[in-house]
Amino acid sequence: MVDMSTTLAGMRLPNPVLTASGCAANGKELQRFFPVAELGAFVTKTVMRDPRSGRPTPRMAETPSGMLNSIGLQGPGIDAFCTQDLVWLADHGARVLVSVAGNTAEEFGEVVDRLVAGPAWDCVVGVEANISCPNVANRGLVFACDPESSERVVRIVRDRVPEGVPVFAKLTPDVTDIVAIAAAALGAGADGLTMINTLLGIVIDTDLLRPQLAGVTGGLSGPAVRPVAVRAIWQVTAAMRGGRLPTAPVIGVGGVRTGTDALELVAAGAAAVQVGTATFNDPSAPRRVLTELEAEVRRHGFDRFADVVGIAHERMVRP
Amino acid sequence: MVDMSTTLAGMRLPNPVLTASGCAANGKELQRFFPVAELGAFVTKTVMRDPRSGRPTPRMAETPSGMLNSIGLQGPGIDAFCTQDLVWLADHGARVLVSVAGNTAEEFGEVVDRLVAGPAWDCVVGVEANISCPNVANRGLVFACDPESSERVVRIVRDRVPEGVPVFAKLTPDVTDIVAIAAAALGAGADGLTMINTLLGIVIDTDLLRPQLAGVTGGLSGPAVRPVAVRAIWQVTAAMRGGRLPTAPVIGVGGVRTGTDALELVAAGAAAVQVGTATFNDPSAPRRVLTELEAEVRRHGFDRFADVVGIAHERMVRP
Amino acid sequence: MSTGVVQVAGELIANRRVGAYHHLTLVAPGVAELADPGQFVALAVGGPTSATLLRRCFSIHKVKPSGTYGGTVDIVVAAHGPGTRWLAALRPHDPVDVVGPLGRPFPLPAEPVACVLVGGGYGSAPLFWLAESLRERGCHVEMVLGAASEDRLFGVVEARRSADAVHVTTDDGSAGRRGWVSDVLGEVVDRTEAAVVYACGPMAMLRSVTEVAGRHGAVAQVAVEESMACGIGVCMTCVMPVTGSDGATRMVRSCVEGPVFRGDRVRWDAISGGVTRVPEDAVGAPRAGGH
Amino acid sequence: MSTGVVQVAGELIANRRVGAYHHLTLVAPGVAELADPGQFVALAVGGPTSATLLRRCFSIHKVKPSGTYGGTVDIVVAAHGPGTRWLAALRPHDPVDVVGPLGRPFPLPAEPVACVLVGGGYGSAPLFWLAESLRERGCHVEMVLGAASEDRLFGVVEARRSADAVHVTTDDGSAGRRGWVSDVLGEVVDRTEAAVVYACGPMAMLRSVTEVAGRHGAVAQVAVEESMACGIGVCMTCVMPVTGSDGATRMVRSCVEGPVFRGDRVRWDAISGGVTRVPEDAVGAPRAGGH
Ligand SMILES: Cc1cc2nc3c(=O)[nH]c(=O)nc-3n(C[C@H](O)[C@H](O)[C@H](O)COP(=O)(O)OP(=O)(O)OC[C@H]3O[C@@H](n4cnc5c(N)ncnc54)[C@H](O)[C@@H]3O)c2cc1C
Ligand SMILES: Cc1cc2nc3c(=O)[nH]c(=O)nc-3n(C[C@H](O)[C@H](O)[C@H](O)COP(=O)(O)OP(=O)(O)OC[C@H]3O[C@@H](n4cnc5c(N)ncnc54)[C@H](O)[C@@H]3O)c2cc1C
Ligand SMILES: Cc1cc2nc3c(=O)[nH]c(=O)nc-3n(C[C@H](O)[C@H](O)[C@H](O)COP(=O)(O)O)c2cc1C
Ligand SMILES: Cc1cc2nc3c(=O)[nH]c(=O)nc-3n(C[C@H](O)[C@H](O)[C@H](O)COP(=O)(O)O)c2cc1C
Ligand code: FES
Ligand code: FES
Repeated sequence: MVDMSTTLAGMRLPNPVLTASGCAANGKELQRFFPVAELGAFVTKTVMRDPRSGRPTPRMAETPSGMLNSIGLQGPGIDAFCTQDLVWLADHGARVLVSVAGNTAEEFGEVVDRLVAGPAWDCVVGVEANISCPNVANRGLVFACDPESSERVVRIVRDRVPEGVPVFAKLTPDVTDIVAIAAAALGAGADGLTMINTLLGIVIDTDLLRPQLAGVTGGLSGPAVRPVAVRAIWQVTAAMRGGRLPTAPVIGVGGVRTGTDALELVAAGAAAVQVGTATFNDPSAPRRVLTELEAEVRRHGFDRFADVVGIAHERMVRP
Repeated sequence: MVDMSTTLAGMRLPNPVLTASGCAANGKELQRFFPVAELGAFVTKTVMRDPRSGRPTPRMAETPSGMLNSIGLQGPGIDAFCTQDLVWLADHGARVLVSVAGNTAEEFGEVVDRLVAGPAWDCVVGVEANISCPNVANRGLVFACDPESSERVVRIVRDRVPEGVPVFAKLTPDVTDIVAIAAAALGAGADGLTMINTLLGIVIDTDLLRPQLAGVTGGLSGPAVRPVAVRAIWQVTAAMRGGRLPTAPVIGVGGVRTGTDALELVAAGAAAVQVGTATFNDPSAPRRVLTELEAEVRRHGFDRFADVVGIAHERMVRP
Repeated sequence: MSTGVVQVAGELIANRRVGAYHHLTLVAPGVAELADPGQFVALAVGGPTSATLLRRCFSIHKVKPSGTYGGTVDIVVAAHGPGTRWLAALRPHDPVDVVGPLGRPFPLPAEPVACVLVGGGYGSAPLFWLAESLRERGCHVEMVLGAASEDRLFGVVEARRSADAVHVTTDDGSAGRRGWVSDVLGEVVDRTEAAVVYACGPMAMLRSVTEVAGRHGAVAQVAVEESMACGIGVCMTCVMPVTGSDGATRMVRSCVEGPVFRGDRVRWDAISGGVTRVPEDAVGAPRAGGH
Repeated sequence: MSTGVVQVAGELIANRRVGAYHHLTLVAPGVAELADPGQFVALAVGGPTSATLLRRCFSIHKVKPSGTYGGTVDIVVAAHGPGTRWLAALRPHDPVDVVGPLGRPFPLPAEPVACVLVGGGYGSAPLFWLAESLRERGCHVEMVLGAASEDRLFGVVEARRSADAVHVTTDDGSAGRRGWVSDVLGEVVDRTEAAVVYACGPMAMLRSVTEVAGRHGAVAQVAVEESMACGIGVCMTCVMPVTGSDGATRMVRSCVEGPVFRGDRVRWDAISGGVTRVPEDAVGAPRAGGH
C-alpha cells in the first residue's frame, strides 16, 4: 500500500489529485462518472462577486494536443455559488478548494468575505486566488503579470481567509520571470502556489480568415503546454531549494492526462496535481490519474507519495 | 497564377516560405530532398564567433505535438561558416538570411563584421539577430527578455550591416510584454522582426525521475506552440496597425507544418513564414508548405500573396 | 443531471457509405438502454497517439439495446475535419471510446397530436427514431428533409417507412422540390394541423423553422449544434442565449440543458455570421465600463 | 552527403511477431536500391492526427530491390514507447512514410579477412545482410548474438544460414551461454584471427566490444543508437564525441557521420549513466567562465 496523502501548508489531503478550476464545473456533472469525494480535493470554477454571462461564442478552438478557451469567467456569482454549488459539494463529502477572482483587488476581498460567511464554509480546505485574470484597474492587464498587483490581491485574500485555511495564488506562465511573481505572492502571505494557468494564444480560422474565437485571444491548455508547466514548477521549487524563495507547497497543473504526466509535475516539485483539459477527453480522467499515479509511485519502489515530490532535483545529473 | 512574392523591408523574395534557424542546418542536407534555391530564403543555423561544441546529450525530448531541444548553439564559428557553408549556399543559388548571435552585444558586432567581409556576402539578403540567446554579461539571461539588452544588440548589428540589407530581430515569447520588446528592437533600428523563438520547457524522464535533457531546460517548438506564435504576431502587428509601434515586416515562425498553418500566421500579420520542427517530421516540409500555401491563397480567391498578409485584422468580428 | 450516462470502450462493427455520409454502427453496451431520441454521444478520436484531444459529438441515429454484440448505437458522420475523417476511416473491430447518452431528448407530446419533423442534411439522423416513438403514441408524423444536394440528403427511404408522409427539398433541385425546408414547412403544418415541429440541422434553418412554426401555430423544438469541447457540462464552451420560463435570458450550456430547446426560447437575434453575442439583457451581461 | 536518399509513401505488407519483436516488411520503392548494410530508415508514426511528430529510426534488416510489390525494406521493432507500439500494431496495407537509406554503412574490408559480427538484442537485425556481403567477398564470418533472455535474441536461426559459426549468450542463461557477448568475443577473435569486429546493440555493449576487439588485435566498427530528432542531419540532437583522423574530438552527428563509427574513435570516457558529456578537449568545448 502506498500512502498517497499529501499535506499542503497544514491542509492534509488523502491524495494529491485535484480537478483544475474551470475544467470540472462545480461537481455535479463529474459525479455521474466517479464520486468527487474520492479526489484529494475538488477545485471549483473561479467565482466572482456578481453573476457573469461570460464571452460570446465561439469560445473554443482545438489546437495540436491542446485547446484555446475564452469563457470569460462565466458564473453564478458568489452568493448563488455558496448557497447552491458549495452546499452540493459539502453534501457529497467533497473537500473543496474554492477558486476566487475579482475585477479589482478589493473585489477579491468581498468574494472571500461572502464565501467565509456562507453556509458551507466547513467543506472548504483552501482558497485559490486566480490572479491570472484581468485587472480592470490596470488596463485589463492580468494581475499575475505584475508583482505589485499580485501582492495587493494576495494580501487582501490572506487577510480575509480565516487562519488555518491556506491560500494558494494561481500564477500565469506568461511572464518574463515567474520566480519574481512567486516571490511577490509568497511575500504577501500566500501559503502556496498553483502553477500554471493557461498561456495566451490565438487561432485563426483559415476558412473565414479571422480569429476563431469571438473574443480573439484565448487560454492555451492541454498536454501541449505540459513542458511549460513542468518548467515553471521546476524554476520555482529550485529557487525554494536554493534559498532564494521561502519554502511553500506548489500545486502543479498543466497538461496532465495520465499518471506518468502527473509524475512529471510531482518529480519537478509539485506536492499535488490538478487535472484540467484532459477531463474533456475522458470524464473520468481525474480519478483515473489518481489510480495511475499511485501505480507509478509503487513501480518506483516508494511507499509514500511524499517521497517523490521534487525528487528530480535530487536525481538531476550535475554538469 | 498567384503572385507569391513578398517584400520584407525592401528585400524582395520570390516567395514567403523560409527555413527556420537551427532546423535546416546550412543547406546541404535538405538539398537532397528539394533545391533550397526554391525557397523564398534559406535561414542558417545561428552562428557565433568561435566554434562551439554545444551541450551534452540527451539534447532532445519529444513532447505532445512538439519537442524540446537544447543544442547549445553548436556550430563551426563565423569564419568556417563564411568560407564553407555560405559559399556552398551561394553556389547553389540560395538567398540567405544569416542568423547571428553573440555571448555579449559586442560579440554580435564582431560576427557581423566577419560575415560582411566574407567571400559570399553577396548571397545574403538579410541578417537575423537571434537575441533569444543567453547574455553572458547579464547572468545568462536571454537578451530578448529585456528591452535594454535587446536595444543594445540590435543597434550594434544594424550599425555593422551595410545599408540596404535588412536586419531582423528574433524575439522570444517568454516575456510579459512582447510589444515592449518589439518596440525596443524597432527603436534601435531593426528593419523587421522574427517571431517566435522557442518557449522554455522541461520534460522529466519518468523512468529515471530526472530531467530528460542533460541541460535540464530546453526550447519547446512544433505545432503545440503555434497558438502562441499567432498570438505574438497578432499583438505586434495590431500595435503597428494601431499606431503604437512603427510599421515593419514580421516573419512568422512557430508550429507551421502545412499550408493552412502558414496561412494562420500570415493572416495574423506575418509577411513571410519559417518552417522549423516540421522539417524533422517531413524533410520536404518547407517546399511542400510553399505549394500548399499558394493553393490556399488561390482557394480564397486572391491572386497576390501580399493581399492576405494581416487580413484577419480586417475580417475580425468587432464586439 | 438525473439522466444516466456511461463511458464505455466501444467497438466499430459497421461503416457504410451513404451518399455524402458514413453510417457507423458501434457496440457500446449501456448507452442504448439509457438513450432517447435527440440525445447524442461524444466519441474520442485519433487513437492513442492523437493530437486531437476533444471528443466529437454525434446525434444518436438509432440504438439496439441488445443484440448479437450487446447494445449498439448508430450515428451518421459527415467527414470534414480531422476527427470526422478519422471516424469515417475506421474499420470493423477498431476501438472507439464512447460517452453517452448526453443532453436532453426531444420532449414528447402528452397527447397524440400531429407532428412535423424537419431535418437538414445529416440533421435528419435522429428523426427516424423520434418518428417511431411519436407514432407509437398515436401521433400523425410527416417529415421534411432538405439538403444542398441529393447526396447530402440522409434517410429519404427510411423516412418513408418511419413517417406518414415525406417532403424533400434540395437547394439545387437535384432531388424533391428546389428550395429550402422552410418553403414547404408552412403548408405541411397547416394541412396536418401540427402542434409540434421538431427540427435538427444548421442554425439558420432552425431559426427559420422556428419562425414558420410560430406563424402557423405550432411549437418548435430544435436540436442545436454548438461547438462543444466536453459534451458533459463542465467546460462552458457550448453556451447559447436562451430565455427561461422566468423571462430572463441566460447563456446556457447546450450540451446539458440542450441540445433540444424550444425554438421560441432561443435568442436568434444574438446569433449571426458564426458568432453568438451575449444579449445585453442577459443575466450577468457585461455592463458598460464593466467586465 | 553523396549517398542517395528518398522519401516515399510506403505500405506495410507484413507484420510478424518474432520473440519480443515485430518483424515488419514495408514496400518502399527506391530505398532498397540505394541501401547498404548498417544504414537505417526513419519512419513517420501515428498517422494524420498524430501528436508524435518525430520520426523513429530503425536499422535496415534486409532489402529486396524489386519484387511482386516493388522494392521492400524489412525492419525489426522492439515496441516500448508510443511510436514503436504504433508501428507494432500496423496491419497490412496501412501506409507508412519512409525516409532512407540514412547514415553511413558498415565499411567493408578490401581483403577477404575473418570478421566477427556481434549483435545485442534487436541490434543483430542489420548483421545478417552484412554477413552475406562479407561472405560474398570471401570473408570468414562468425556471429555472436546476445540478449537479456531468449525471447530478446533476434535471428539465431537466420544467423546459422548467414554465418560460418554462431555463438549465443543470454544474461539469464535461457539460451546459449550465460553471460555477455564480451565474455565470448575474445576467444572468437583469437581463434578466427579476425581483423574486424562489427557490432550493433546497446552503448555499454559497444564499449566493451571495442575494448575486447582492441585487446585482441581487431578493429571494432560499431553502429550506435543515439536519440535522433530528424535522422537527416539538420537538428544536431544526435551528436557524439568522436575523435577524427586529425586527432581532434568533435561532437559529430551520428545520423550522417554515423551511425557506424570506428569503436576506438568514440570517446567512451564521456559517455555514462545515460548522459554524454562534451569532453573538455573537444573542439569548441565550453571554457571556464563561459564559451
Ligand atoms: C449535439 C451535436 C450533435 C451532432 N450530430 C452530428 C451528426 O449526427 N453528424 C455529424 O456529422 N456531425 C454532428 N455534429 C457535428 C460534429 O460534432 C462536428 O462536425 C465534429 O465534431 C467536427 O469534428 P472535426 O474533427 O471534423 O472538425 P474540427 O473542426 O477539427 O473540430 C474541432 C473541434 O471543434 C468541434 N466542432 C467543430 N465543429 C463542430 C460542430 N459543428 N458541432 C460541434 N462541435 C464542433 C469538435 O468537436 C472539435 O472539438 C453534432 C454536433 C453536436 C454538438
Ligand atoms: C540508427 C538507429 C537504429 C535503430 N534501430 C532500431 C531497430 O532496428 N529496432 C528497434 O526496435 N529500434 C531501433 N532503434 C531505436 C528506435 O529508434 C527507438 O526505440 C524508437 O525511436 C523509440 O520510439 P518510441 O516511440 O518507442 O519511444 P519514445 O521514447 O516515445 O521516443 C521519443 C523520441 O525519442 C527518440 N528515441 C527514443 N529512444 C530512442 C533510441 N533508442 N534511439 C533513437 N531515438 C530514440 C524517438 O525517435 C522519438 O523521437 C534505432 C535507433 C537508431 C538511432
Ligand atoms: C475551459 C477552461 C476553463 C478554465 N477556467 C478557469 C478558471 O475559471 N479559473 C482558473 O483559475 N483556471 C481556469 N482554467 C485553467 C485551468 O484551471 C488550468 O490551469 C489550465 O487549463 C492548465 O491545465 P490543463 O492543461 O490540465 O487544462 C480553465 C481552463 C479551461 C480549459
Ligand atoms: C533543434 C532546434 C534548433 C534550433 N536552433 C535555433 C537557432 O540556432 N537559432 C534560432 O534563432 N532558433 C533556433 N531554433 C528555433 C527555431 O528557429 C524556431 O524559432 C522555433 O523552433 C519555432 O518554430 P517551429 O515550431 O517551426 O520549430 C531551433 C529550434 C529547434 C527545434
Ligand atoms: S460542451 Fe462543455 S459545457 Fe457544454
Ligand atoms: S538526428 Fe538530426 S542531426 Fe542527427
